[in-house]
Amino acid sequence: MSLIQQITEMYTPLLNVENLNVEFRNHAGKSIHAVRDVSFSLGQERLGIVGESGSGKSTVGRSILSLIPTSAKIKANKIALNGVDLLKLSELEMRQFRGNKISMIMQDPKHALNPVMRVGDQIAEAFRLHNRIGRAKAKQKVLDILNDVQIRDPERVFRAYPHELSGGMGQRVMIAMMLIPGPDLLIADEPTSALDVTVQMQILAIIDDLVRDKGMGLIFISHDLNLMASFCDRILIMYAGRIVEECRASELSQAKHPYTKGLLACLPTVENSDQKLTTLNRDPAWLE
Amino acid sequence: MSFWNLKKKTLSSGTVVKNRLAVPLFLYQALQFISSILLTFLGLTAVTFFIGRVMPIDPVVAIVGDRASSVTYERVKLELGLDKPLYEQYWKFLTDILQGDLGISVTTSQPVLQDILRFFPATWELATIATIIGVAFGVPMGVIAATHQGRWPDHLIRFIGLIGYSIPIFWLGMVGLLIFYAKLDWVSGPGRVDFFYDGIVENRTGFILIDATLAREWEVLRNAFSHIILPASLLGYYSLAYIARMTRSFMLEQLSKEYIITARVKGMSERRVVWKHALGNTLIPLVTVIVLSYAYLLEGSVLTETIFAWPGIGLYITNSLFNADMNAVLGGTIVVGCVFVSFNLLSDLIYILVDPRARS
Amino acid sequence: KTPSNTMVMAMNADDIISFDPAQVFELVGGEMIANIYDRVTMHEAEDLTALVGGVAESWEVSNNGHTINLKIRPNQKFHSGNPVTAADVVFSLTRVVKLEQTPVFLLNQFGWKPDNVDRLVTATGKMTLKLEIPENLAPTLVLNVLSAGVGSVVDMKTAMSHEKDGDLGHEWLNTHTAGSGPYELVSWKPNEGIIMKANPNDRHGAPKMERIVIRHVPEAATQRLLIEKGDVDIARDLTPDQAAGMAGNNDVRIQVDPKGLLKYLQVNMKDPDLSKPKVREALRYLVDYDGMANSFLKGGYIVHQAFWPSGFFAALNDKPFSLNIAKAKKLLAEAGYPNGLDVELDVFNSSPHPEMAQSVQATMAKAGIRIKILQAEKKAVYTKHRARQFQMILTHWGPDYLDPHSNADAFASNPDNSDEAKLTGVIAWRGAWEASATTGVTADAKTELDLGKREGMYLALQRSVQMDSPFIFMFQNVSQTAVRANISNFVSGPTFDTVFFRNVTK
Amino acid sequence: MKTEKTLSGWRDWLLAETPESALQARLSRIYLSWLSFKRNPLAVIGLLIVVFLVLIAIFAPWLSNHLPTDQNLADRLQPPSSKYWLGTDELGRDIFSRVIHGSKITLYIVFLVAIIVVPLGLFVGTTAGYFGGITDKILMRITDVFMAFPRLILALAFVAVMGPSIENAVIAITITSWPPYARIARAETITIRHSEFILAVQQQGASAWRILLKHIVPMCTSSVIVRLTLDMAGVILIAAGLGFLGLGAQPPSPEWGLMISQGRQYLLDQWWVSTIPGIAIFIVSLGFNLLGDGLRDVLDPTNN
Amino acid sequence: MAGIIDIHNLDVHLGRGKDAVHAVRNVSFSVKKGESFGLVGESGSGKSTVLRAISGLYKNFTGKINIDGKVQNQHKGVDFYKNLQMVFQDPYASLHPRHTVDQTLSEPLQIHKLDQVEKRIRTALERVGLGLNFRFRYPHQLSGGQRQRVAIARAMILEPRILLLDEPTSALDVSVQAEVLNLLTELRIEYNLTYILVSHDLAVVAYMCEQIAVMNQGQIVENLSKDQIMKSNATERYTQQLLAASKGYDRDAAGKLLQF
Ligand SMILES: Nc1ncnc2c1ncn2[C@@H]1O[C@H](COP(=O)(O)OP(=O)(O)OP(=O)(O)O)[C@@H](O)[C@H]1O
Ligand SMILES: Nc1ncnc2c1ncn2[C@@H]1O[C@H](COP(=O)(O)OP(=O)(O)OP(=O)(O)O)[C@@H](O)[C@H]1O
Ligand SMILES: [Mg+2]
Ligand SMILES: [Mg+2]
Repeated sequence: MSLIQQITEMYTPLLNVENLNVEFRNHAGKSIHAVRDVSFSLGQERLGIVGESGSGKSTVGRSILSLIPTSAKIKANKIALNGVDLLKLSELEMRQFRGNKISMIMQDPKHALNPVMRVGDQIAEAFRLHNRIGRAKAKQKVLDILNDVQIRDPERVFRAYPHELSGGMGQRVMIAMMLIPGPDLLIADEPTSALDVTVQMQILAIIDDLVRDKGMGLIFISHDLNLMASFCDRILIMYAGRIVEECRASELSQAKHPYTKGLLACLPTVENSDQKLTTLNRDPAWLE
Repeated sequence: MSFWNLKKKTLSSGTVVKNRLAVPLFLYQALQFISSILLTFLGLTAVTFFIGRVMPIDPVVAIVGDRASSVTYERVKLELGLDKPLYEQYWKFLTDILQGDLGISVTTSQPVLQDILRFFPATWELATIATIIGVAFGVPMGVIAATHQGRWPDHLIRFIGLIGYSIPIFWLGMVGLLIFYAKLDWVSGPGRVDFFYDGIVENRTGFILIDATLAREWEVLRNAFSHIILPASLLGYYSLAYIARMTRSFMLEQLSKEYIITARVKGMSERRVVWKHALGNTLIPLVTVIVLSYAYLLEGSVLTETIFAWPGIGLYITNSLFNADMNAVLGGTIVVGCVFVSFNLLSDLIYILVDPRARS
Repeated sequence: KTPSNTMVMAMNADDIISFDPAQVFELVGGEMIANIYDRVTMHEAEDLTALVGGVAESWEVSNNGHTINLKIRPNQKFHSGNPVTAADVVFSLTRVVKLEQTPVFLLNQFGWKPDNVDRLVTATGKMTLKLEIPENLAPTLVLNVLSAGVGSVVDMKTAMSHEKDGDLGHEWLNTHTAGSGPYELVSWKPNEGIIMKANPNDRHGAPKMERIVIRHVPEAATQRLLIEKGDVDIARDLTPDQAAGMAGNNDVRIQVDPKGLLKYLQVNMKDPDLSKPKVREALRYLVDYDGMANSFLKGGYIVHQAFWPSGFFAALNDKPFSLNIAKAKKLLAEAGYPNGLDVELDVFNSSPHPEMAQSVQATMAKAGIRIKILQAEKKAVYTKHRARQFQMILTHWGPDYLDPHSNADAFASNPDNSDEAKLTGVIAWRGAWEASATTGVTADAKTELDLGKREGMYLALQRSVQMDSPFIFMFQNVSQTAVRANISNFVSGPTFDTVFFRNVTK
Repeated sequence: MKTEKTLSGWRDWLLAETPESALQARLSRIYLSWLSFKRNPLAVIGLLIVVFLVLIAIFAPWLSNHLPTDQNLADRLQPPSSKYWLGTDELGRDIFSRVIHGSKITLYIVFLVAIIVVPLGLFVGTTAGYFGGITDKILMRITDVFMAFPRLILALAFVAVMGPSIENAVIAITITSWPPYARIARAETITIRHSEFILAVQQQGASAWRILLKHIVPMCTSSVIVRLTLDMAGVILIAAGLGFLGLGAQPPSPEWGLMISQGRQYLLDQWWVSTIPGIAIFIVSLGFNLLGDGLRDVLDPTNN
Repeated sequence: MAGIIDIHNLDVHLGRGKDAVHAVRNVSFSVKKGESFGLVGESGSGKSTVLRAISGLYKNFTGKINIDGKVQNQHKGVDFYKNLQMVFQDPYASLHPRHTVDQTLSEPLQIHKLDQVEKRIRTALERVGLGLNFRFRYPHQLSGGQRQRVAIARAMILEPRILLLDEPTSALDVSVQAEVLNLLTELRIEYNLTYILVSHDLAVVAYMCEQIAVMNQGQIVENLSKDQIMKSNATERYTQQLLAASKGYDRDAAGKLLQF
């Protein structure tokens, strides 16, 4: 903790979230407190958010972009990017931030790309929304970025429709689209969970390199503990809308919170195959 | 919705086995189309023939009238070939039609083909304007309703649509005439064109609006337009109601998709998200809806045609049916049926054009 | 709003199937050819009661009535410019007989058949011809028949120039005309309308209206809108209530003309219950004649209870029946139906028939006769009627020509009541009524040469049918034509043969 | 189960997380649907209209102050008054009473259409969709023929053949309106026939017909029923249209469509004769439409 | 080979015409009674297709499928299914959304006309660790883990001897996955069941199975024992890469990945 505090005091952090709360209303009219009192800050680093399904990971990510349904209530002391409080922006101003300053990579490229638009146009659109630039120039820019995400045949992919791409290719396109305006902060919401392990590795490598080269901040959302530990710098562990623990990635195996420990113990491996897996005993106290 | 299910599942990976019969896809589709037309055609004519046989109207009486003596009766019966067994009559009909001969209508004393070439364009013209109205208003209304789901514009638009769904058209037609024609004098009355404009323009397409434009007879065009606008608006209102409702529900579906969020993440304005991305995808299923509702209008609406004294195909077929004029009924049915089938094909073709997924 | 040289008329014109006088027997079609073709003899617009020469200038009837010599009016021209000659008349009459279309029965009763007609109808000179009538017929009857559509004179040269497969020009004449009357067909678009143009050489002088436009408007309410708006000059099919509704409109006038059309109920004598005389008598007391005539039929129909319409030669105007439920009940009880009976009533589905049927249904119900109404298209009802497959039917009949025999032949005579006889043109036969008491009298009456005696015979026939027959005559039609105020001299006679456009002025 | 329950007790019972019996489970499901249905005001209005229609139909004899067929030619075409609340028609019958009694016929039409169209459409559609192949081809071609046939002609011909009556008119309507239902059912079947819960029953050795009847048909019914309620307005209107042509209900039946069509010639002078039944049709079809829209939101499987 | 399941030269073609796919090529393996056999491979490699061919869902296969010594032909009788059951990947899709747990469980009993319905349902529910109060719930009232338990109960209620498991836990959170895997292990021991388990998660397969086959593009690339995996002792490059990739992110390794 102390180390992180030091860092935040030294620089203005890239992103600062204080006391974020999000409430949804479900079909039966009950309210769901999806995110409770979440605070964290982020520099130019790879921050991981883990937790089981429904713990509020995605909601945190979307709240930063203000892309929560209007029916939901969002409250926070502050969501500041480079010192600008996003909560105070009008919708029009917020649009200048989306894509341009903050981007988000979605989980499933199959559904997250517009099926009837050419891939190249979709990427170019992301750029042209924020920059006045001619078609030809935009195209060149797109081809460049496609190259950056290691697509071997950018011309062909430029003309392709999303359904003509494999999952891995689709995810690269998604990344290209999100990176092309050159955002300061990239949120990746389970960008690889729909992909095979080997493809996953390649995609992560691309994101990794880009973050390093361009000096972006990255929020990486996933439920895969192993992956997090090996990929991120720092990890937030969420349970039922709260951050229950925060630690350096390398120190995950020494996590202290019983929930984190429980999750780690649940994982089947070839080594523990003669034993029964330990299961999670949820303690109501975790919700405090 | 599509007749030939051109939507094929796209495969993510796996090896594609070479198609042994390397028939080009379009040829395959053309064959499918032709066989489908043929089968539908056979089905239609067979059913119609059956109807002709069981109709409680004696076709001979329908021609010779109430007072004919039995001599006349028998002679006409013989002339019509009604003494022959039904399959023979059917066979003759089929062979005749293959030579382009639909026979003579006994109620108009004219070749059925010629009748249809006159009545069908009248209906077609009406249906086209109605569909244009339906699409021009229905689609935007549906989009607005969807983007304002649960709020007053949504309720208002749905209510307007529901009214369109719920009022008998003959009643609305009469009231429409009463108000817009008799009282307000905004439109011309029943009929396609005032008679003194009749015959001024050469009949090239059967569509008065087009013929008048081709002939640069603006007076005729204006007059024809003022005749068609009221019945077309009424029919258009009905298709508007349907199109708006379907647009709304397709839009709602699309708006809940993830690529919409992607578009927003890019920082796109809400208007662009809705009208470009969401509507672009909505158009795909919507095309089928629009084309189908257009096809239904092309059947002709007897009620509208009666009220507006519109010489359309619906009235023609109905009149012929009630006069047991089976040549005319068969001809009309075939035309309407084939148009229907072709329109379905058309909707599939458009589908392929607008949906890249259907193309590969 | 209509041009001053044109008369525009809205009517339901969907019954036209042909313009060939040898075939036309429909109301609207008949009316059209009456204005296109001059007939051999005619009732003229100026005096509807007098039978005068049309194409024929004069005639002589032999004493026995079997031979009629006709002289053709000189200097008449067909629309084509061809002169009208005796040969054209011979051609026209023999053509009708040979083509054997519906109206042929009118000429058949003269004894003319395809194999003998060439012999019986002959030109005796360029402008004279001779008709031989093998049957015994009153000459007035013969001359009256020649004023019907079958008496139309067709331009032989024009017709034969379009002959196909020996059809005597029938196919061409279905959609074209070749007459010598005041108007000439310009175009006929089924379901849309008809346009006619004036014949400047008409023997009455050129008609005032250069064009006649008939617009097919099936819906009566639409017709009313059109005439009120001035988009048509005449509307023909208004209901009585609609006509009454226009009373306050000074631009439109309702022209009232008596017509020969009768509305009647008929029971099928094959029905064991309805054929009982007491039951049939009871039925006659179960129709609210005056109630209907004074309400929804008001102005459109008058009560008439005999088979020959009033206003004509030998009409019987007695009205012995009125609604009398007590009496009907008593009669029914006597007949053995104290609890009434169930009856199906076939009726056209067009106004005012459903209303009439419902009224009849309501009054009959009061005596326990439970009517089930079966509405259908006209042609379907005709089919049932001709096939003798009905229990009770509400339908109509108008004379084919202005001689009482026209109706007596249909209602009072049934030479052979067997199914095989197929006398489908005879109404009595359709209802399986023997008509034993009247068939003979009918045959005698048509040959009676003495007018006074003839009248007596027809009156007696009518009385007999009125009291005991399967028919319940209820109403006679009075046409209500809505006419724009600036239109005058639209003459609408009792039959479709006597509707004249040629005098109309604006 | 307790024998006595307060209102809130019932509510809790219905909302129980753990139902104790199949009945409770089913009721609870219905209740939950009702709760979400209830939140759509338009849908509730629709339901109220339909319920109102049913009530009127049941209590028609007590609600009306005249007999629907009683003629009084002296009082014909009277405007609305205290004696005749909604005026009289061309035969002097009380329009109010006729409209009230006509509700029975409308309900009857609705009922008849429902019990014919739904099973027919479901049968053809699910069979075609589930078996696929040649069965599908044949059934769909038949459907196409009926779809491509001019609908009114088919209906007219049927009524003309069978004789005009309300039953035949309704059957005629159903003959022309089942194909879309078959298509809906087929489309739905195709999307679920390879779903895992169907594979699971196949895995248990269930016969094709069992799968169709017990597993597939229930999945299609809701969309079919929704479509039915949405179509109801159309059905009532087509029935009215047949009445207009004299082929629907026969006089003196107070069927609304027939009333409009017979009254249309009085529209210019006595507007109420055809307008009042027109309004009745409008309200009822509005009711069905609103109900259908609401039901779609509740029953739509994608919503759960 | 005298396993309870013997597969010999299995080939499966799927789709028709232009979309024809040779989904499984020349696959052979054998599973002993009481053994747990694992199939791993990447998406689309044909794992599910193998299972479905065995279970009779795909009829047009070539090659031999031998179960319990009996050669399986294309058409299966009802008895076949009593012996062999399958659990599907997606617990959200494998339960009929409109049937209660009770209906779902009684369906197989009705099909096979078994008696003591009440008793069997109760035992089955207890056995998978669901209380009786779950009996009348609808799927939407259950969590993912609970649903998968219901699916397992449905398969077990016929007391089969072979259970085919197609990614039974890949839709579940790790904590829930642990519970389900524990349950499967228990059941196998208790009833001496034979498993074929399909998964793309090497860890799960390695944890559960004695024998593992690695599939790629419809073919079995390599057969491995648990030991070999433990020692990362694979001979094929493909398998090695798969093993490495499932250990977690490694920038260097990522750069050297090969395409297969
Ligand atoms: N639009 C919404 N309406 C209502 N409830 C919602 C909505 N979106 C999310 N929730 C609820 O908020 C909670 C948090 O959801 P969120 O999607 O953030 O979880 P997550 O951690 O991303 O889970 P997963 O790993 O499954 O993606 C869940 O209980 C979810 O049901
Ligand atoms: N019904 C089908 N028609 C045509 N091709 C199919 C069909 N089902 C599967 N395939 C194809 O067969 C191949 C093998 O599919 P299969 O489902 O067995 O893969 P899998 O290994 O189970 O993959 P996953 O891990 O994604 O479930 C794939 O290429 C797939 O696209
Ligand atoms: Mg998420
Ligand atoms: Mg699989």
